[in-house]
Amino acid sequence: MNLTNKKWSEEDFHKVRKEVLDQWVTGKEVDLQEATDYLRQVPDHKNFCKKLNHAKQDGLTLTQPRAGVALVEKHIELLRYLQDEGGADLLPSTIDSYSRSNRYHECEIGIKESRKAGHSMLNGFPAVNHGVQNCRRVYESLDRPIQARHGTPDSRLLAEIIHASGWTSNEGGGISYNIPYAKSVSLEQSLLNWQYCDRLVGLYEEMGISINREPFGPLTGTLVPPAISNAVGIIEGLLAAEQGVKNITLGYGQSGNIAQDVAALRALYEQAKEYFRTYGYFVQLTTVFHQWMGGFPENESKAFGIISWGAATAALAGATKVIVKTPHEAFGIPTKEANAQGLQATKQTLNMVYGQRLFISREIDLEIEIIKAETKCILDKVFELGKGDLAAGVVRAFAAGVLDVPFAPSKYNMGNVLPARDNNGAVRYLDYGNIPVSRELKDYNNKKLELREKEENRPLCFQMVVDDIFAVSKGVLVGRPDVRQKNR
Amino acid sequence: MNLTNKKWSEEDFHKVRKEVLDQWVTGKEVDLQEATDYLRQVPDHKNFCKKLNHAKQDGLTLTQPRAGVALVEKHIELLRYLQDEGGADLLPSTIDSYSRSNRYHECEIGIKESRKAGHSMLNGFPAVNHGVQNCRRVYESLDRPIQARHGTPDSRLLAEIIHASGWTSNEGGGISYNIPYAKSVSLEQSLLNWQYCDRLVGLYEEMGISINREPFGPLTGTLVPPAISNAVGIIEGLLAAEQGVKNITLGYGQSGNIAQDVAALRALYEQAKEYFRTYGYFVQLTTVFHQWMGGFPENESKAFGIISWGAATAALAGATKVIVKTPHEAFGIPTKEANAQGLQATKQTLNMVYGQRLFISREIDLEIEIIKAETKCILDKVFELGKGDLAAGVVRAFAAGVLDVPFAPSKYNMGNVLPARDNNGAVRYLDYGNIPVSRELKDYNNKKLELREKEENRPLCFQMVVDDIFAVSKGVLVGRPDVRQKNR
Amino acid sequence: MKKTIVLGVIGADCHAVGNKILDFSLSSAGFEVINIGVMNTQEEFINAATETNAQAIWVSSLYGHGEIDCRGFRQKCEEAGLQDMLLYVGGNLVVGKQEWEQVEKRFKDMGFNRVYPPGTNPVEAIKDLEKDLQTKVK
Amino acid sequence: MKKTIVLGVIGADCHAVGNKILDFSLSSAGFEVINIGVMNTQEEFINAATETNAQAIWVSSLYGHGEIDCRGFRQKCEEAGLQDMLLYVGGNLVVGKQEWEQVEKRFKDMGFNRVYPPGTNPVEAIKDLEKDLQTKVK
Ligand code: B12
Ligand code: B12
Repeated sequence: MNLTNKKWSEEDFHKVRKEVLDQWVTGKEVDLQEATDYLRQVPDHKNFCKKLNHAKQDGLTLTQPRAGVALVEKHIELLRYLQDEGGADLLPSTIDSYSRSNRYHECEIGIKESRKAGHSMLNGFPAVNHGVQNCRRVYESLDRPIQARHGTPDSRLLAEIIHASGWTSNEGGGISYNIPYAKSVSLEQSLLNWQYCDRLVGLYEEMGISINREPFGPLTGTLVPPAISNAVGIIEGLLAAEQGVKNITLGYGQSGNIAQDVAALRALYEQAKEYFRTYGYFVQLTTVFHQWMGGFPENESKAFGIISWGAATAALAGATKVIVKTPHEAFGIPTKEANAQGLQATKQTLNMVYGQRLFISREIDLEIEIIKAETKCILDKVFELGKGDLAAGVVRAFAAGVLDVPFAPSKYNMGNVLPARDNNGAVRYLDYGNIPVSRELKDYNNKKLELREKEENRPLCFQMVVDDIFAVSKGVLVGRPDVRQKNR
Repeated sequence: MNLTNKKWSEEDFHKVRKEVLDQWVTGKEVDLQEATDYLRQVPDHKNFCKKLNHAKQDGLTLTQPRAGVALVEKHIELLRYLQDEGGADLLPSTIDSYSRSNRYHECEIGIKESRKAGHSMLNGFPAVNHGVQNCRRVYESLDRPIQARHGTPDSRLLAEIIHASGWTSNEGGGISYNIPYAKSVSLEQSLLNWQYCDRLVGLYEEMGISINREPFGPLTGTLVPPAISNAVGIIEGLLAAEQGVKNITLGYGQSGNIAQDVAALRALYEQAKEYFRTYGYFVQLTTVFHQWMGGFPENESKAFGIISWGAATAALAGATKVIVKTPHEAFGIPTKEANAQGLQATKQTLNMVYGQRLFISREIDLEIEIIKAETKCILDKVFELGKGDLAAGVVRAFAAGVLDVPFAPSKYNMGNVLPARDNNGAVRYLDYGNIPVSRELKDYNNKKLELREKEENRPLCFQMVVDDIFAVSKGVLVGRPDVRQKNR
Repeated sequence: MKKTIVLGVIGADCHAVGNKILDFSLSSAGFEVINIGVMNTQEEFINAATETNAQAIWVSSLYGHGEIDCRGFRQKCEEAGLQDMLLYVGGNLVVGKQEWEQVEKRFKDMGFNRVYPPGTNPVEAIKDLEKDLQTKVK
Repeated sequence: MKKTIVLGVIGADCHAVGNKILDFSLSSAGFEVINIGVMNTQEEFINAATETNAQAIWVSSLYGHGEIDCRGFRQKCEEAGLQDMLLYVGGNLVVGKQEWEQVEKRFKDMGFNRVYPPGTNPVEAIKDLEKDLQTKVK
């Protein structure tokens, strides 16, 4: 099949579908008509779209953890704990890494070894291996909407299985679940795969079933300048909408500078709305804010500080939901208790900040403007490269470094962009690579970085980037060379 | 002696001093000349004033815990832990409650019982009983400035002992360490006692020794409207300055509404500066922000949420220091580990927010204006009642309810003010009692409260106050009657 | 007839907020509350109870010295002729976060009928009180 | 002559940031770094080491499947004729927060010469490497 940004015909879809359902034995369990009937019975409070839209209306920020273990019973126990003790508003099922690479045989090994070891040997829940009946048990055992969260370039079978099981949201996208998560999967392939996932959701929508889709906002989670992730989010939103998706949540990962974070989330929402309008899509749009996605400190109290600062920022920015980290982040997959602790600290903070907004100030207005302008520069070029076709444009844009994600492992990513924090901790560009922003925007950026150069009395250099990568885990936001910070 | 706001003559001071040093046997250890020599050797990094002024210049917010146990060795161990593991920038010595009521005999029992029990039976460090030599051991064993924190209407002997021991700051004031802490000590008496403490600091200043004084900002810590605590802070600052105090830290306890909190701290600083200027005092002024002083939830993760939100607010408001709570707050005096945890979460948050300010917005400007206007109404009336004498004015103002602290135990406090949160969580007046603010200010206040009435669909009532008192410990900021919040 | 309860905070303890809440809760539940406020000696509680013919005494201690302050309270009551007085105590009774079972036991051993941990909902304690008063009448 | 180190992330693991940092640190310390990036099989590590005549292999595993992915690595090296190859492994090696001593032991039993916990400062590991390489020469 050829990659263009055009809604797939039902015929094309069903042709591909045959292959997809044959990828693993559990594919046989999926029957679209039966699944539609099953989904029709999902009550509102267990439907992702409904719950998000209510929250948006009420100005609430909902909480959602990450969680998944190898075995079904243990997974249900875990999610129930997060629901009851953690008070999670929305539930995830984080999928393990073998599934993400479609290595279902290795998942089988992981499942067996987990039974033997008495603890999970997989870093997530292998939903494909467990199949529809088991995923429905998960859905039925809980009282909140469930979403699959993963990082899978080819999640077509996964999407079939989870939606048929009453899970009303799927995270990911052809860019955001490839570039940060894979090494050698081509963008053509992952974009096609995700068109399939989106088309599946579109088909459900045509049958009156609301299913939410969420591009993965933070990308590599490490010093990604907002315009880059916003551009990717808007692109994935447009691609999904074309396939008939009606309910989209766009995301952003915390930078730590509150003005930039609030501005980025607002810019994302407003600009995405505009693009949907311009291209004639009707989409119910909500937002998700990810608590700090980079490296964490090992000290759990310090982790709580980061978690709560993220929660406060999410609430002040008016995000519809927040993805919650845990005090175990630096070590490994959290215990259910640690996971609940992250949720509790988050909820306390959200509830205290509820109803308060970070009042628009000149600084935030300016940041919004900058982010939107940068994003537009990138998107204009992507459309240009695709000669009007967004999907084709994306492939060429990555090849040309017009889209370029810092620190991404994919060989389809140019990797020329180097980010660094400015003197207030906002993420800027040390090197734009080929990101096509205007002279004016570059001047603004460079002026901001000069202030840091002066403050630190050292020239801009790669060591600064290294220092910034370690900064948060060492207890500060900006990676300064000076002693003062070490004393603190 | 007669209470007027006039600098005590040295003669008067020394007359009273004889009695003071006789209050307990350890008074004999104090020799002003010898103490001055001792204090002259305090290095800059262990001097409260110097450390605060540096932080102010650098835009840093310093951390300070509360901590104190019955026995000297254990107290040193505790503070050393908070210095080394907790990374506290400034150290306290929280004084026990018997000392606060000058019941030194009961302290002796507490000290003995603590030796027997193997853990502290006192809720603080009985500095007077331990005397100068022991307090110097505390000072010499540590590498940070030390301050006495207590709640003592008559802390004259305590002040003599701690300053002679190298402790370069004393918290308290004639109002703030009486009205919230005592039941039947007259204001005349506590104001005179604190003039003594201030005069002592003034004498040291005359001899070239810098000692910091800090009125206790949060008062009862429970829904105190900012103008009330700011008025008290400014008054105590002026009274201290008259006795020759040169280095003053004014404080404010977090309300939880960020616009109000940032505004209150800024209003306090700016307005105090103005009053000092008007009355001709030269004072080095710094500020302290107290993390939430009301009831805490028992869940420690939730406590971390509150602690971090307080830290973030302190940094955004630009406070010179922040007083840190702990995850054990709801239960009892924290272990040293829990105390260090509070410090670590706080420092991580401060460091991440460092350099960021909550950019002035219209809303914050308006709050600053409101708080200053209310404070001025109160202060004008206090001066008027005192016929120009501030000290006399204070006594009459409390008798008239012009100064009135919510929930205070003192019988010299009228207790007619009833605070309640507005719809965004800012603390307003459900009942002004006799607080003399203008019609306009009341209208503004009432409009804010009406929004809450409407939202909650219930009339303003005492139950609202009760709900607000419990709100934070139940996980929210505003005490709503509705179910929605319970579900969260 | 309304039952009378003496309410107050013991020792050098100035925590006044809980006291005001308990007063409000007990009054709303129909009790006659004699609130002696903060910073009271055992004698002040006992005098108030004697003078008002109270059915129960509610002692609060928040600040950590509860253990020292409350010793001998039961004996003092008996010496004052207040046999079988219902004695409740609550708050942050000891210094620090200690095992609740042990704390409860220590105060029960001192002769308190009921002992309440931090975060007690007044409504629950009032239910207990109503039950205990009924049993007492029988 | 520069010593050659093969560097990479094993299994289906995509964590690329630490890998880039280690590359930078090793290169700055004067090593020749053969960085095979993320998502490598044991064979890919071994091939790279054989081709470049490397003195050591640095394996990263962050995502939790390290235990499964690393089994048999030492044997595969020996089968490929890489006797006495220095094998280091580091990262978030197992699923969840587990006792470090036990984790270290499990990986040492698998034949890794050195095992590093999360948060390892590359500089420390490079010191170890220099020491181990010297011993090897002798
Ligand atoms: C950023 C990040 C991501 C990014 C990665 C982007 C990218 N492509 O690089 C994204 C968001 C994509 C991501 C995805 C996932 N992640 Co991730 N991620 C992180 C995070 C927050 C930081 C990692 C990082 O960059 N650190 C900074 C670098 C500089 O440090 P480092 O990687 O630790 O490496 C240093 C040291 O460890 C050491 N070191 C490393 N290897 C070696 C080897 C030797 C020989 C030596 C001497 C030293 C050494 O030196 C390095 C440089 O200083 C960590 C948690 C944390 N550390 O705070 C989780 C974490 C590693 N991720 C985790 C998981 C589970 C995942 C996912 C499976 C699922 C998920 N939860 O979303 C997927 C993985 C998918 C896959 N196929 O691999 C877990 C692993 C759990 C475990 N081991 O039990 C962690 C620990 C989070 C957690 N607590 O759950 N992640
Ligand atoms: C506000 C507060 C203050 C204010 C009090 C203002 C005032 N005059 O009222 C100020 C700042 C002045 C203050 C001072 C001190 N405080 Co204080 N304070 C608090 C705090 C934060 C909240 C208390 C409160 O108002 N809660 C809200 C009310 C509604 O709840 P409550 O008081 O717990 O009462 C309820 C229940 O406990 C129960 N209850 C109480 N008594 C009884 C009795 C019966 C029979 C029953 C059935 C139920 C019951 O019902 C009440 C109503 O719901 C608590 C910690 C916390 N709880 O989060 C610390 C706390 C009580 N304070 C403490 C201490 C140590 C002090 C000080 C000694 C020193 C200091 N650290 O600064 C001084 C005390 C000086 C003195 N002489 O007493 C400690 C006590 C430690 C311990 N027991 O180990 C606490 C627990 C904080 C801590 N973890 O260190 N404090």
